[in-house]
Parts: sequence; C-alpha cells; structure tokens
Amino acid sequence: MADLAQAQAGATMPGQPYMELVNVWKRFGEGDKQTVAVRNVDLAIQPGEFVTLIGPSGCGKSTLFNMIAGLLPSDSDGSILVKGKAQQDGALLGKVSFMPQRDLLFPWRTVLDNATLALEVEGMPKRLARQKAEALFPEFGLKGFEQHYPHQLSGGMRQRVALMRTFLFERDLILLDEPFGALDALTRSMMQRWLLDIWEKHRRTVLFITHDIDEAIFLGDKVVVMTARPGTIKCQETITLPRPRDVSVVTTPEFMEVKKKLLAVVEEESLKTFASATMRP
Amino acid sequence: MASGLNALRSALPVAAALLALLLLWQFGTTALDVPAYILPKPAEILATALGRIGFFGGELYVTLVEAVGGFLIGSVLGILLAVAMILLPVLEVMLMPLAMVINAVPSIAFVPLVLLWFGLGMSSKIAIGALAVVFVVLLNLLSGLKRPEAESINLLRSFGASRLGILWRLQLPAGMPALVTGLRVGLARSTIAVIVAEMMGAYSGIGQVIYQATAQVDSLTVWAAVFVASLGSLALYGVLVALDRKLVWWR
Amino acid sequence: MSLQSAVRSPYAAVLIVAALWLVCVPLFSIPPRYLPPLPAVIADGVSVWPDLAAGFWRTLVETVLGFLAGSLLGITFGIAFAASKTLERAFFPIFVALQTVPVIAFGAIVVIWFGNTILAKVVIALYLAFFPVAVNTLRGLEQADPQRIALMKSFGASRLTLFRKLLLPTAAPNILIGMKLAVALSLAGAVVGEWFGDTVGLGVMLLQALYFELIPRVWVLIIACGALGTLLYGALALLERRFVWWRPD
Amino acid sequence: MTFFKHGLAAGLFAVAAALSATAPAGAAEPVSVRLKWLPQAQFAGVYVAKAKGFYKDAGLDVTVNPGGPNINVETLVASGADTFGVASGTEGVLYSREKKLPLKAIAMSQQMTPFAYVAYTESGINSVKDFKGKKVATWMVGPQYTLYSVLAAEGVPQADVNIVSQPFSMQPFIDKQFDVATVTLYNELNTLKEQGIDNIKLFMPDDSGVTTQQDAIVTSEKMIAEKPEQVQAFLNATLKGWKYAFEHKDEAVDIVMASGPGLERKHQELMLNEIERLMVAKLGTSEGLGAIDLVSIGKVQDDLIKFGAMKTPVDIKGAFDTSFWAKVPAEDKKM
Repeated sequence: MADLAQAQAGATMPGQPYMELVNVWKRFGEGDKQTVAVRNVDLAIQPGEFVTLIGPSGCGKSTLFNMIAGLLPSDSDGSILVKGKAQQDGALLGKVSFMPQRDLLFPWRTVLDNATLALEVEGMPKRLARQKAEALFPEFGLKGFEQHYPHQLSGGMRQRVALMRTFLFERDLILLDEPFGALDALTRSMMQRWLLDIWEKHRRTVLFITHDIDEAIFLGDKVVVMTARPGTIKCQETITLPRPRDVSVVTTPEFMEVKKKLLAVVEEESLKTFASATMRP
Repeated sequence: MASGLNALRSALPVAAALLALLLLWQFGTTALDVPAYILPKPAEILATALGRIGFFGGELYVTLVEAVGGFLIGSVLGILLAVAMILLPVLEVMLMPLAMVINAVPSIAFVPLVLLWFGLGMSSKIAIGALAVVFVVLLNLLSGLKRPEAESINLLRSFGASRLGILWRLQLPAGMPALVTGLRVGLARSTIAVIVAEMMGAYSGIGQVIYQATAQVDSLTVWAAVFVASLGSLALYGVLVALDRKLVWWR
Repeated sequence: MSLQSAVRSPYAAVLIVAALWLVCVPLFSIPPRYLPPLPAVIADGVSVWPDLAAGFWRTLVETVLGFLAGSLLGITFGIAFAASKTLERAFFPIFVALQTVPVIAFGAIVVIWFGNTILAKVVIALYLAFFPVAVNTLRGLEQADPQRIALMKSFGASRLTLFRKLLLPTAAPNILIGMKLAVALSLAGAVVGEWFGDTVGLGVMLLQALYFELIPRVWVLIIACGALGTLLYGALALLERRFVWWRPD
Repeated sequence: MTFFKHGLAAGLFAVAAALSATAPAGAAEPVSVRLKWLPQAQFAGVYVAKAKGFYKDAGLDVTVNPGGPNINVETLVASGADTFGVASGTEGVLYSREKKLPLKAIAMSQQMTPFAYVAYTESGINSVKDFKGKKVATWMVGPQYTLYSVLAAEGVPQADVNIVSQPFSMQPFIDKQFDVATVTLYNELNTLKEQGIDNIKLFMPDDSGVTTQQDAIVTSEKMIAEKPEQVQAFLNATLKGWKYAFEHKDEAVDIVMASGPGLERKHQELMLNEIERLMVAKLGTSEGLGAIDLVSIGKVQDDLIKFGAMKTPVDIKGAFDTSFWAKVPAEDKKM
C-alpha cells in the first residue's frame, strides 16, 4: 500500500504541491442576504504532508472541506488544482478519501462491511474487499470485532472503524474532519498516537481539521489557522518537531513556543467570533 | 431452554388476560341471560367455528388470498413509487399532494367503483386491498428513504457513489424500519378492506359469509366468521413480525 | 419560500388532475361507468349541494369527535403501557387482535349497544383511531433518554413533573404521527358507522350512490371524503408545526 | 337482556333520546321503527304516516331509523333497540323464529313476490323452462330460494341451471355476462329502464305459483304482550299512511325526498308506482293493504326446509299474528 501511495505521489512533479487552493471563495445566498463562508483561501498541500487546520467554530472549515471533497462547488473566482490541474464541479468526487466529523457507520452493516463500504462503492467484489479489510483489523485494534454491529462498539472503536473505512479507500489525499472531536481526552490522545503510527507507515497526504491546538501541533507538519467567518487563512506554521513523535513532545519548549504563538492567533479569532455572535440583533 | 422459559413468561400475562376476558364474557352473558342474537357466548362461537371448520377454512382461504394478493401488489407499487420519487424529486413534487389526498379518502369509499370496474370476483378484492396498502407503504417508505442525513449521503458521494448506489447502500436499508411499519399498517388495512368489499358484493369469502349470515339472522355464524377472520389476519400479522426481524435485523 | 411552494403545489396538483380528467375522458372516450366526465360530476355535486353540505358537516363532526375521544383513549393506554410492562404484555397483543376485527360485521350490535345516534359513529371512529395513537405514544415515551431522566430526577423532579416536562414533550412527535394515522381511520369509521342506519352523512350518500349505481355521485363523494380527510390532516399538520417545532433527535 | 335494558344501552338511549328529542310531544309514546334499507319510496307509507301526523294522532311519537347493509331489522326489534321494524319478509321472519328471536310479524306489505327474472327478448328464453342450461344470476342472500321454488314449480331440475351469484349492480347483465338476472320490480327493473334497456322479458314467480310476501311489519313479543294498544295504533297509522301515499303520490314522493339525502325524484316516482302494484296485488285488493297470506307462507316454509335453509318448521300462526291486522279499520286499509 505504501508502495502504491509512493507510486502515485511520484506522479507529481518534484516540488509541485499535490493539491493547491487558489483564491477559493464560497458565498451563500444572494443580494442583501448573502453571507460569505469562505474567502480568498490560498493553500498548498505537498505530497505526503500532514496538514492540520484550526480555527474558531463556525469559521467555514467544514465548508472548505466539503469543497475539497468535491461535495460543494467552489465559487467561480478561484480554483482547486490537483497536481496542477483545475478540477471542475464534482470532478473531485471519488478522488479524495473523506472522513466526516461523525463516524456515520451504517447500523445495518457489520464492522467488516462498514469498513469495506467505500471499496464496494468502487465496484470491488465483496470477497476481495473483505480480504483487504481483514488484513487491516489487527493494525486498527479491531481484531475479533469483524462481525459485530456498530451499536456494540465503544466510541473510540467506532471512530477507528470509520478511519479504517477511510484508509481502505486509497486516495492520495485523506480529509479528516475533527475525527476525534467526540472522544474523551485519554482515548483521544491514544488515537492521535495511533493515527501517527498508521500515517508514518502509509505516508498518505492528510488534511486534518481540529479545534484543539495541541492536537494540531502534535500531528501536523504544518498548522494552518483560519480566521473567523468569513473564513480565510490567517497564518501557516511549519512544525519542525522531530518524528516519530510521542507523548513527551508535548512538554518540550519547542512545542510550548509554537503553541503560545498559535494560541494568541486563535484566541484573537475566537474573540472576534464571540463578539460578532453576541452583538447580533 | 431459557429462551423457551422467557417466551412462556412473556406469553403468560396475555394468556391470563385473554382467559379472564373470555371467562367474563362467557359467564357474564350466562348470568345476564343475554340472547345469542345480541351477543353469543364464546363457547358457542368456538363450537360453531370448529363444527364447520372446513367451510370457514375455505372461505377464509379466499379472503386471505385476496388480502395477501392485494397486499403484495400494493406493497410493490408503493415501493416502486417511493423509489421513483426519491430518484426523481420532480415526481414527488407532482404526485405527492395527490397521493396525500387519495390517502385521506377511506379506501372503503372506493369499494363501489372497484366492484363496478373489476366485477364481483377476486380481482375487485385484490384491487381494493392493493389500494388500501399502496399509499401507506409509499408514505412510510418515502419518509424512511429520506431519513439518512446529508452527511451520510455526502460520505457516499465522496466515495464516488452514484444516485442508485446511495439508494441501494444507504437509503433503502435506512428506510427498512419505516417500510416495515408501513407494511404492518397496510396488511391490517388490506384485510379489512377486502372483507368490507366482500360484504358489498362477492361470490365467496369471509365478508360474504358475514353478509349472508346477517341476512339470515344467523348471529353465531357471523361471530364465528369474524373470529376466524381475526385468527387469519393475526396469523398474517405474525408472519410479518417474523419478516420484520429479518428485514431489520440490526436493531 | 418553502412555505409558498408547499401551499402552491397541492393546488397545482389538483388543477393538473382536473385538467387531465377534463381532457382525457372525451379524448379516449372512457365509458362513464369507469370515469364520468368531470362536468357531469360537478353538475351532480351541485344538484345535491344542500345534502352534500349537510353530510359533509355531519361526517366532519363524527370524525372529529371520534378522533378526539380515540386520541385521548390512545394516549391514556400508551401512558399506562409505558408505566406497566405487565399491562403492556397482557393487553397489547389483544389490542393488536382487536385491530383485525372488521367492525362493519357488527352493524346491528353497534346499534343495539349505542343506539342510532351520533354516538354509534363516534364509537366506531374511536375504536379504529385509538390503537395507532396508543402504539405511537408508547414508542414515544420509550424513547426518552435515560440520562435526561436521571438529570430531571437530580433536579428533584416528581414523577408528574418528569412526565410533563420531559416524557410528554419527547413523545409528542410520535404521538402526532399516531394521530395523523388516526384521523384517516376516524374518517373511515365515521363513514362506515353511517351505514348502520343513518339519514345524514357522506357515508349514507355513498351507500345510496352505490346501490343506485350513481357513478358521478360516487365520484362526488370520493372527492368530498378526500377534501374532508385532507382538511383534517392539514389541521393536524398545522397543529404539529405549532406545538412540535423541534426535531426529534 | 336485562343488562342491556338497564345498563349501558339504557344510559346511551337516554343520551340518544336527549339528542334526538323532538318537540315536547305531550302524551305521545316514543317508539321507533327500523326500516330494512335506506330511505326510499319503498317505505313511503311510514314516512307519510309520520309527516302527515297519523302516528301523532294515534298517540305515538315515532322515530324512523333507516337500515343499511349488515343491519338486521329482526335482531334490532327482538333486542328492543327498535320497537317496530319493516323487516325482510316471509323468509326473514321464519329464520328469526327458528333462531328463537322473540318477535312476530303483524302485517305483510308486499302481496306478491317482488323479485322477477329478466332476459333479453332476442335470447330465445320464453319461459322459465328455457332457463335450462342457461346462466341465471340471483342474489344469494335469500332470494335464491325463491328461484329454487320457481324452478321446482316449473319442473326444471336445479342442477340443469347454471345458477351464479349476482352483484347488486345490473352491469354484468347489461354487458350480457348473464342470460337471466334477478331484479326487484321496484328498483333494479327501473334501473334497467333508466339506462334505456327495454328489450327485455320478465318472468314473475307468482306466474309460476310462487308467492313470497315481503317487507314484514314486525314487533317484539314483549310489545304485543305489554302494549298491544300501541302495536294496534302503529299498524293502523302505517297502513293509513300507505293508503294516503298511493292516493297522493306526488306528495308522498316529496315526503320521501325530504327524508333521504341525494335521492333521484324520477327513480322514487317509479319505485312508488311499483310498490303500489306489489301492495295492492292479490289480497291487497280483496282484503286490504298489509294482509297476511298464511297459505303462501306455509309453502315458503316447506320449500325452505326442502332446500335446507331451515332445519325445523316453526309454528306459523305463532310467527305471523293476524289479530292486529284484522282489527285495522277498513277505511285505513281498503283502497
């Protein structure tokens, strides 16, 4: 799988970003009622890079994500390029491995069949898809739960099933929308480390949304901060912390320094959102 | 073993309640000397039903064939309509208000027309049975198909799933519980509609038995026929409940 | 916007159907016994207008009374079943069985027991209406989240308060679903009830139309029943929008 | 019985009475009459007697309750839910007595069999004997026994005739799905005429010597025992109503039209004419309206037993009480 990812990544020209957002806008409604959700976003994601994105709640992160996943067309003044090629409306569907905030497991499918969902949609024969998924079960800590139904699993396990579903849908770019948002702190930090292990093994390009600064720094090669609505990119911070990272990295001075800097930015943006929300008539 | 015991335990209250009701009925009618033409005693009804079991069985068979036939046709039509409306939202906008209005008309109001169109044979009963089912199934399934949130649909879209793929993998399974509810309501309705239509005009069937027995002041036969009809539709209902467990296995 | 289209579309649909009816009957020369021409139906409706209006009103009253009584009884049973598992186990299956009994078989008995008044129709409407309400009330009450119940209890809520502030609102959307089913059944009950020896009502007219083979009249009555049912359903939907504005989770 | 009298039913009837209470009727006794079908000219006498105040003059406050499918008049009268009834007819009264319903017939409205058999003129069917090998439709809710009697009287074996169940609609006959169909003279025959079908021939059971009187006026044994004067008053006024109806047909149809919703006047006029024909036939003229023909009733019972519709014969004199009819003043019943 890693070979495959590298082979695909190899198709990009050296130095060329895997995905590039150029002046991306999204407006809803018309005339007086128009609201701008996303404004003038420029962002480049290199192949194999782990990019984390933070911003105050309601800043348009999810709108941005939906556009990258191809679920929502971006406004015509900008463009989304993949390997240098502009993507028309809907062209991105099926090209990005997307994991929404909630696990969205189907209650009528077993864990195994939930994991193979994307493969089935692709048209892979069920037997083959299952074989492929079964191989990943130990790695995702789900061995022995293949035939369980989602309602029999804990929140962390459900999230891992959803992640496995995303991983099995082998695309160059993985979009993760606050995947650990609903988990408790302990489970979450375990999941973070585990995600890094997996990522390091497979080296896929990841764009990860979160509202947790620690998480963003701990996971990312690059942290992108979005502003309050209308969302745009306020700053980008490259994280140079060595990999592989473990829990101890969180207490290093380098980490603290980055965190302090980002915290200030995010705080400022959050205050803006809060103020505008409370001042609304 | 344990499950058998459990089944027994859950069946006990209803058995007790039924027995109590029957005893109250039996002894109440005896004590108050209620004549059979007003309310026969359960023992007499049972004796009448058992005494002509072949006759009642044959008539019930006709009624059940009509009810099940109508139910199946109506269900398939309802399911097809719901699927068509989900795939082609224009259809929903156009047909839904009409479906709501027709659904608001009691299906018995169509009995006169159906009898004129399809005659007195089984086909008119099947038609009225189907009519009684189709809109219940349509309305329930449609709301079930719409149950999945946009997020789940988006997830499948991001996997590159087509409209049909989304329907098959997400909306249909998610709509199953609602469909089953619709089927249950529909089955009860189709049985009753068929019996009513049989009363209004038929060659045979439980409804016709009830009608003829009423005309000939034979109240025991009326009650026995009703008793047999209820047993029959309860049996159908049981089949559907079992089917429910198969269709909605994950609950 | 959505309200506008919601209001507009039913009328549009009715107009389209009317237009199709108007055009298709002469176009395909459909025999009147299958589908009489729309003008004939309208003319027949006009010719019996006073009777039709009186019948509409009477059937409406019967339906509403039976529906209200049935809903009340259904909610009561639903609450009782939710409160006592034994009660549910004992009587729920019997109620299911009762649903399969064709009431129409008992015309004479209904009249003997309940007389020839409006009460007989109300009772039949009630009989048909109460079950869906009971089932849905039960299901709705069962949906109450144990954590929320615990929360209410931690506030020191009494059983009654718990019921009024949490359980009933939680069950409300389900109860309304049951009531929407019940309103159609009440109408059917009222119409059938009128077959047991009444002089006024849509059911009486339907019966007469059937036996005199007045096909245009049958269509007039089907349309009247449809209008009545839609009216009641619409009123209920309005009520729903007023009282259950939140979405169940 | 007692339970219903004193319990639920009594209470509900009180409500019913309160709801349907008419003007304070002085000393008039509240009673009810249950018809075998919906309001129509078939019951013109009853409606006229009420509208013209004949009942009131007789000291009765009568509520007219229509019937319907699955309403059994005999049961309602026997149970006391209704005081009087215009019940099915000879057969219905016999069945009821066999089933021990405590009721009696006190008059018979229709003096000849109201059923007849119709065939198209070009069908080649010229007599009942020609029914052999033909598809003959009749109603299987009682009238089939009349057909059996007619066939027996004409010496046609039942097995030689293809007898099928007839719907309430005449459409299959119009579509020529049946060779012969059954009509009532006062209703289906008129329906055929209204649809412009007159190339038909009629075969009347009475021509084959089969008479079954229909539309029995019944009341409970209890009424006869406890309030015979009310029974007499009701019968007198009802027959007077019929007489008046036949003498003032336009007015009678007006009264009927006002009693039921959505009736067609033309159809009701035709019906009243036919009903008159049936009621004044035979004993209806010689003896008077409502006469009870015990001889024909005896024959019907014999046939019902022969065809297996009844198991044991009932005492005809006990089932059909002629004493009240005998006491009806001649000016009320003689046309």
